[in-house]
Amino acid sequence: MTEQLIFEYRSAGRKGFAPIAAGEPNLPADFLRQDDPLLPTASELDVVRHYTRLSQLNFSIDTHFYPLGSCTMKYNPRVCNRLAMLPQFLARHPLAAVEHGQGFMQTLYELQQMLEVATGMNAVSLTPMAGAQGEFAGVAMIRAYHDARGDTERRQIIVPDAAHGTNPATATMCGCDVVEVPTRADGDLDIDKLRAVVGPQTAGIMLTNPSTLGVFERQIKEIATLVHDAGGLLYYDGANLNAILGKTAPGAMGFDVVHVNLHKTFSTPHGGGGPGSGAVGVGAKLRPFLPIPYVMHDTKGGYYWATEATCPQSIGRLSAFMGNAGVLLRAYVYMRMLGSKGMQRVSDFSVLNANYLMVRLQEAGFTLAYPERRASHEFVVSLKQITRDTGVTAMDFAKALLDHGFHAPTTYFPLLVPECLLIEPTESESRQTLDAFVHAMADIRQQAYDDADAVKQAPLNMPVRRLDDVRAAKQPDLTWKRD
Amino acid sequence: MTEQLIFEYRSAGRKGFAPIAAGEPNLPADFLRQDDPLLPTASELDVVRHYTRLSQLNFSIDTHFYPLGSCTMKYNPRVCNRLAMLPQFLARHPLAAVEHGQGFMQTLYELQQMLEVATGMNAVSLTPMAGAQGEFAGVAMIRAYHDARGDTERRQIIVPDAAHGTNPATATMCGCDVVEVPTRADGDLDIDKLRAVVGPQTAGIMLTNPSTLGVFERQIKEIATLVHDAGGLLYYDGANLNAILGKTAPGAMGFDVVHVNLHKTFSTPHGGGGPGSGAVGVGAKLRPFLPIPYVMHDTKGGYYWATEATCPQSIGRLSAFMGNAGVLLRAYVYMRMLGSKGMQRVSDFSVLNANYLMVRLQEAGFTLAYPERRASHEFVVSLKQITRDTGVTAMDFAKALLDHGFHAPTTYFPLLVPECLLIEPTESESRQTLDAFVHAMADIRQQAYDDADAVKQAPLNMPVRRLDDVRAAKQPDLTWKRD
Amino acid sequence: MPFIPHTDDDVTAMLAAIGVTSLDKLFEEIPAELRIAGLDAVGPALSEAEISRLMQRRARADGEPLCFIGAGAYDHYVPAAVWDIATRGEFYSAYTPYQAEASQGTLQVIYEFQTMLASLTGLDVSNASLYDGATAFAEACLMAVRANRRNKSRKILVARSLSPVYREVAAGMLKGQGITLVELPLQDGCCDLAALQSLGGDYAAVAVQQPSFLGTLEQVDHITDWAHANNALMIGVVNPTSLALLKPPGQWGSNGADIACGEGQPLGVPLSAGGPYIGFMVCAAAVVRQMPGRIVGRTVDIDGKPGFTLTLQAREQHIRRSRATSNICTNQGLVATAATIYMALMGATGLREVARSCNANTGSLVAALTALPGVAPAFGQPYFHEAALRLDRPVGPVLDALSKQGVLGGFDLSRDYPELGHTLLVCATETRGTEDIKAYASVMSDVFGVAA
Amino acid sequence: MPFIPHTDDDVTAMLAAIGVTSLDKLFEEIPAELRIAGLDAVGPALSEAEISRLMQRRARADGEPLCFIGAGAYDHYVPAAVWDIATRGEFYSAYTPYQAEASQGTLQVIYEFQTMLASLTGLDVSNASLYDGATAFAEACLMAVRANRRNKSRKILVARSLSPVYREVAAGMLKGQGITLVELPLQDGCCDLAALQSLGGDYAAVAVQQPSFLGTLEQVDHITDWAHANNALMIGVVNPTSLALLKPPGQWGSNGADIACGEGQPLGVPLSAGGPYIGFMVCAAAVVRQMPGRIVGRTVDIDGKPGFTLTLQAREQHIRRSRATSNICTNQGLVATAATIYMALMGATGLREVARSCNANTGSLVAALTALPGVAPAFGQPYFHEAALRLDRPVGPVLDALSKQGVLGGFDLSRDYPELGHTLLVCATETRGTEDIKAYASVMSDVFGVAA
Ligand SMILES: Cc1ncc(COP(=O)(O)O)c(C=O)c1O
Ligand SMILES: Cc1ncc(COP(=O)(O)O)c(C=O)c1O
Repeated sequence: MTEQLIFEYRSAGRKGFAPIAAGEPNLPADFLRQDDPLLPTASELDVVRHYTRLSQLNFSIDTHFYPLGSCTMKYNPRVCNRLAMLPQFLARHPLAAVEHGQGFMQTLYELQQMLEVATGMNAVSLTPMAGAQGEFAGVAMIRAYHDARGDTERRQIIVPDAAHGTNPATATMCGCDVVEVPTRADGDLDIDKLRAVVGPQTAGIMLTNPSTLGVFERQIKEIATLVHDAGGLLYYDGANLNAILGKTAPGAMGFDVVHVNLHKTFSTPHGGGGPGSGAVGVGAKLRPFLPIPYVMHDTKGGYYWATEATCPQSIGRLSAFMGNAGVLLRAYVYMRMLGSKGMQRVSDFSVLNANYLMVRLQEAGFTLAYPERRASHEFVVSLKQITRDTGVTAMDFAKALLDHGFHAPTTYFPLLVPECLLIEPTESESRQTLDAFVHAMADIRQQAYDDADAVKQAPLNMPVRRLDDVRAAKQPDLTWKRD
Repeated sequence: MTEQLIFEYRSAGRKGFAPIAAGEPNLPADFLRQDDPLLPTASELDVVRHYTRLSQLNFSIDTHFYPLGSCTMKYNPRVCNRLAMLPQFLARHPLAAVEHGQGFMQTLYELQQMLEVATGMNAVSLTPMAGAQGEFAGVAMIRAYHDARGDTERRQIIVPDAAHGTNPATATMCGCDVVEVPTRADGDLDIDKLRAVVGPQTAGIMLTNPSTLGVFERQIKEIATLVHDAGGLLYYDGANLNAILGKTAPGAMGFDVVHVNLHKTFSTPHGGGGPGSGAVGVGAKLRPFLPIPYVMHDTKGGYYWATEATCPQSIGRLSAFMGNAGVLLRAYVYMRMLGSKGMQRVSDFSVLNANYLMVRLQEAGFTLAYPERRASHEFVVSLKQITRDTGVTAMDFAKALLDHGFHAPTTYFPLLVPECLLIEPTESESRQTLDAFVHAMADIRQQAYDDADAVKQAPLNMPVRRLDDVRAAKQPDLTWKRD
Repeated sequence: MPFIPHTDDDVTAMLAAIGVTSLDKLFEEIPAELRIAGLDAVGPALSEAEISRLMQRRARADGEPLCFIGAGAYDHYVPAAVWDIATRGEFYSAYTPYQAEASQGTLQVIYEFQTMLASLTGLDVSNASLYDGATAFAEACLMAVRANRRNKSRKILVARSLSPVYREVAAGMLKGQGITLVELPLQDGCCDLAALQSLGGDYAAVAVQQPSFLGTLEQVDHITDWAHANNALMIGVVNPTSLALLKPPGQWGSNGADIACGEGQPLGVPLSAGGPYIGFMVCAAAVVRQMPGRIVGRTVDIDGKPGFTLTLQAREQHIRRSRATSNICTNQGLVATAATIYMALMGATGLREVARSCNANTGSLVAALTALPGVAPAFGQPYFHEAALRLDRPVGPVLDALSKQGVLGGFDLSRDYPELGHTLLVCATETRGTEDIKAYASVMSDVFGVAA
Repeated sequence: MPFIPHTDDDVTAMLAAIGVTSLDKLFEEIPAELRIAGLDAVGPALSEAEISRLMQRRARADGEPLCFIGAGAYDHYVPAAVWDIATRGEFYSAYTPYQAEASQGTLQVIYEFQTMLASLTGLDVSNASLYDGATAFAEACLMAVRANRRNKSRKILVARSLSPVYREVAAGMLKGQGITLVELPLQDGCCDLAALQSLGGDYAAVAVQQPSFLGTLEQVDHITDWAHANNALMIGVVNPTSLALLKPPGQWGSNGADIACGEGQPLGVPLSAGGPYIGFMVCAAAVVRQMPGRIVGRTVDIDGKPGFTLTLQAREQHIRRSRATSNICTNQGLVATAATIYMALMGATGLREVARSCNANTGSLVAALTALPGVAPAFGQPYFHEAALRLDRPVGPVLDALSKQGVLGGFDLSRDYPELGHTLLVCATETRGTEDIKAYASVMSDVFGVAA
């Protein structure tokens, strides 16, 4: 099953849609375009059919178990979409007068408050449009804090070797240098190595806890003291918040700033790559630097925007308007439906599912990267031994899982575990689904030992088989051209 | 690709949805149920995933060309659904005060008017919930008309042998006897045979024009005169209105009553079997008998319902409320978007597509049932010769087409053409799609002659292969049982 | 050209292939005297943006009053997932599943629907849907007459507490075939059992609604046993939500009802001004060959793999024509899909919670309204989620006054049941909680001119 | 338990399999002193019905005023098909297409998106999206500094007529890396070409917005040639709707701009209070290795069948980490899907019609408003679909008064461009026709205290 390109439905002059009849424009000729852009010439039916068919070529949460580690692929409730798309919300211009937006702004205000509670922080700004932009905001605030105190030489950001790529990339974007610290064999940070690199040049450290290795960093208090004593600040990458909601909080662990991936923990959809939201929360120290706009409230004036005028030390704006407002509405609906108890159950059951799946896979003969540790909401399996025995790699497992009707876990991340799978089931999957997944993994493992070549042939049942990535990069074909 | 039953996602006590917290009921114990009904115990994610997957097992207009004759499978514009599902329309109670429904009722009123224009009738009632119920209303009105004139012995309804099954079935439901009249080799009615059966016992005749054979009944004026002269009335089955919109109209042809399948001509969705709408229109004679409720209007009172009080001779109500209101809204939106010109284009292009496809298939070696005739919006191909030569039947062709990515045309209807396919492309399909269909048909034909057995194996690429219908009827398995 | 993809080049090429010179030539078989001048009265086309604006304006103009009307249509909460999935193109734009291999999605949904309905009603076989509750009742009467082998009567005994409009629709649909409805009278809002005892056995079937149109609970065990003792089939008209709590028709009396039918709207279908709703019908295995409508069965394919297909089609019009069990063809398929998804989400537990809330809220509503002087319960009977109240003044003007204040106060029973006097039927589903009930009571006390 | 399927039996069995006695035991590695008491401040859970009611109430409270604000977000009509399809579960709930074989739908959509954007802008390579127009502009500046091999300057020359908020966002994002924006001044609402002539060549890039933030059309050919003559790259910030009519960046000057970027919101994305929108970036082939964000390429599978995959990933953070071209990871994928469907529906013809209507309506709006005494065009320049008007009084109070009457009258330029005096930026898209423009003019004349 594949589908031709929309450009191939071509028939000169056909169009899919009749806009409101055009008036006569008034534009000087020398500004005008001479050629026609290469847009499709397809009917509305063609377009609907084409994109409906294309959609069917995807795996998604709504069709498949999707245990992609670090991505928290939980169920995205349909009602969140429904309510975020209420016509009045969709019709609201971002620069509309605040008296025409009190309902919308109250919602954002309450979302800020709920996130303050969940992270243990003092104040929240919802404006970052994804985790990476939240990180940018965080590190920019850290820099602004040091600069505001005249402490202008702090340019180093420390990250563990297990860190997500956005952490070091963010540090660079903020003009900082990255210092990597290794992880110990037990999955915790090598604190001696950390001690060695912390100093007056330290702007801060970026951590996620539980880490990307699926374990809780037990020395976090010590790390916090170490970094704080050296004058640095602690940044919390909130991608893994699902594991600790209501159990502990970045604030309790000593972090100064945190971003939350609403598109992970708070169930806004991934949309095949976004949009997300990377709301940032800060402790008292960083509060003046919070990015604008965010929502303030007073009993007289109602809800209004924090701006350059009200927040002169702010790091400023991160987007033209208010970030991914529609994503925020979805997260709000989800959080209100959970309530305080439901939020705690998220961590209870995501961790239950991860530990159950980990134990079952171990029973099925898989090697855990950190067998002595509890899983957080995710865990790492290493296939090194299987690869050594059979040649079947983590990539081969991933492809074979597709044929079994499961999306693959995250592969080859974190970088420090060879042939690894980072597996995150999330709380919204049932035991039955987890059992079926174990079954599939065990089958593939068996097949690897029985007939490794067969596994390497996978996938066989997908719309395409393995793609030639080298050719894709060497002979880039990035746009379709009229022939 | 198949999917387990929703009951198999079972886990006692699991539920998919948390309703508003229940209050304490107050019901005497002896009215209460003791057992639990066998409803699923699945989570919301399970349910979403299950039915999303099931949906993918279907062919549909939105995914496939669907040239099902007599069914007018044209594109169902998404905007019609969107606007019919505006929250206020959905929230309206059918018995709500009319002052809270003027917008809704104006819409129905205008729809009645547009259908009057399209059918050439005097008055329209939108209340029938499908074509067959429109037929029931029509024949019931014919009976009421004769009865009201004291002409109580007319109990025969004449139908052509090519008629759709609902026509004779309706006559029976109305307590009439069915008299069948044969079709001539040229596709028109055998008018001599008709003459022989018309008489004082004739209540009326049910016709569709163009007929289910895909040709326009040229003697319609003569037939009308014949039946009218005998004191009978003419019923128009509007399933094929797509072919004549704006060219001619039942009113112009002499019909006294007509139903319109809004789910065919006016593009409301079929929904895998309904809901539809079989709005009925009548000429002056039958106007007093029109089923209630329909919408009336006066400048003082606005829009209001016609009821038993305003229409004492009405055949009465056909449903608890106002028929399939939501379907009516969809048809209204569609018709307003077409406008008068667009409606005429519907017949222009549906007939163009049918004639083009007919000619192309003939060129590809297929035998037309009525080669001397123009196609209307559909046409009949007979595979008799191919079946004789190769054993490959119309059923085999149908299944083979599925493997080629096309829904099959209607097979074995009308009953009088052996091994027939009734093919209706509709105006919303492009020439490219028609050409691709011809290509597939030609391929299958070739394969029938080359390797008939291979065709008889089809389908191979569907979720299931040919199903055992005999077993289904002999050992009925109509509900799942807990094992 | 909305929804027509043809370019000028396409038209030229296609006409050439056909061998005609113009589109109009394709209509040459239509005699000239039948041709009409066009459809100018339909008016000009609107763009999608324009029609959207128009419809939004009309919808908004109608407002969203607070509704306490039931009377056959109930305002339950519909989870967002239900119609999001039901309106996926693959369900929405498919035809009746004639090509089973290309319609397994729709077919399996219907099989699941049948299973759920059979289980809810405690009976054996459900069909794939009928138009609505009223026509389902009419079809049940027709079916009973066909199916009753021991009693060739063409009369059906019907409770006066059964929906008046259902009785009206059925009367109209039965009339042509000479079948008549005989009324079983009312006693304190329920069937008069004494009157029943005095009747003879000349009925093809007995039909009772549970809960009744007046909201009351009928003595269905007693009536069912009476029917069977008198060679009549028993037809139960039931509300599916109530079946999560109430004894199902299959368990009525010693042998259960023979046919259950009703309106499926409460199962995830919005009020939507009256439709599309969904009639359902379920029956005992013994009478299935007289069942109208489509039925899906599970079978196997030639490889032995399970699959689904339309079955027992010899009952239907496209096969049996004038001898079919009904003329029904298109039914309410998409609504059945939505109802199936709704029931799957709810499960027995969720549906029971909804039913309990409805009952509790209606209790609170009755308490709040009867606290006003001039409002009293009309009957001394238990009720499910609808109750009749007797007012000290005519109902019509009260409802008008309430409506002006944005409250739809209930259904006026005085036209259909003049013997009950000024009686108002009210309903509070699970979506009408304390806040709404207070609001109603407060507006009502305004209208009655008393302090709340 | 919303969205958690576990029954008590499941929990018991799963804990037993793990070998612990309670859920809490699973958290034993979290040091006790870090444990928090819960999240009580979040409050109790609401059912789906309750949250629906709450959100509907809030949405309704905000009303739907008649909007003539543009200033970076434009109210175009979005065909119903766009989001109906984009929100299908298979698009909506998929992740970034890391497993290409199981993500061909999303990947092909992006490839089509890239093709459409490249063609609209007249450039070679588009990425899969950036966050929004403002960050796309910032990334374009960063990219230009990296890509300019002939000029190692860390300054970008930016038109003052380029969106003030884009400049503010970019300044914030460039600051850490020591890159600064230098302002090219304004002359009658456009770039001051005389001032440009007097500048030296010390810029990594020149950035101009077309149409400008003030609605005017810039002399982009001239500026592009100047940039290239001065060893600077040329960045065009463009509105995609306008590109159906206006000369695309790839054709500016003798050699075309090097990078085009902007806000894709006009392509089928509702105003939605500011987001999610979609930043786009397109560049000449020469500089693609410095492009930030994801890129999809077409390749073949091991059977030679064409397919799509993420490519050139060595630019990205998950591979290159601290040396990546950007930190962006999650982008605006679903919005790109919607924009692709929108463009597919519109085609070049449809998009051109939209653009023509916008221009014509804005012309009518300007005519209607400047007919009032005290309102005059601010500049003597051609404009696309936005125009600056000079008022005889402060803009703020005028906008407040209009808003009270349900009209959002435009964007007040006086904060960002104090030198322009009382200047108001107005916009009428294709959705603001004659009727709406009349309504605005009439309310405006009220506010101005003159007869309409
Ligand atoms: C651990 C971690 N940090 C940061 C990010 C970046 O978040 P985003 O993709 O929203 O920019 C991710 C997302 O993949 C992540 O898993
Ligand atoms: C010719 C004809 N008449 C009548 C009908 C019956 O219409 P409905 O299915 O809406 O009851 C059909 C539908 O299949 C038909 O094709």
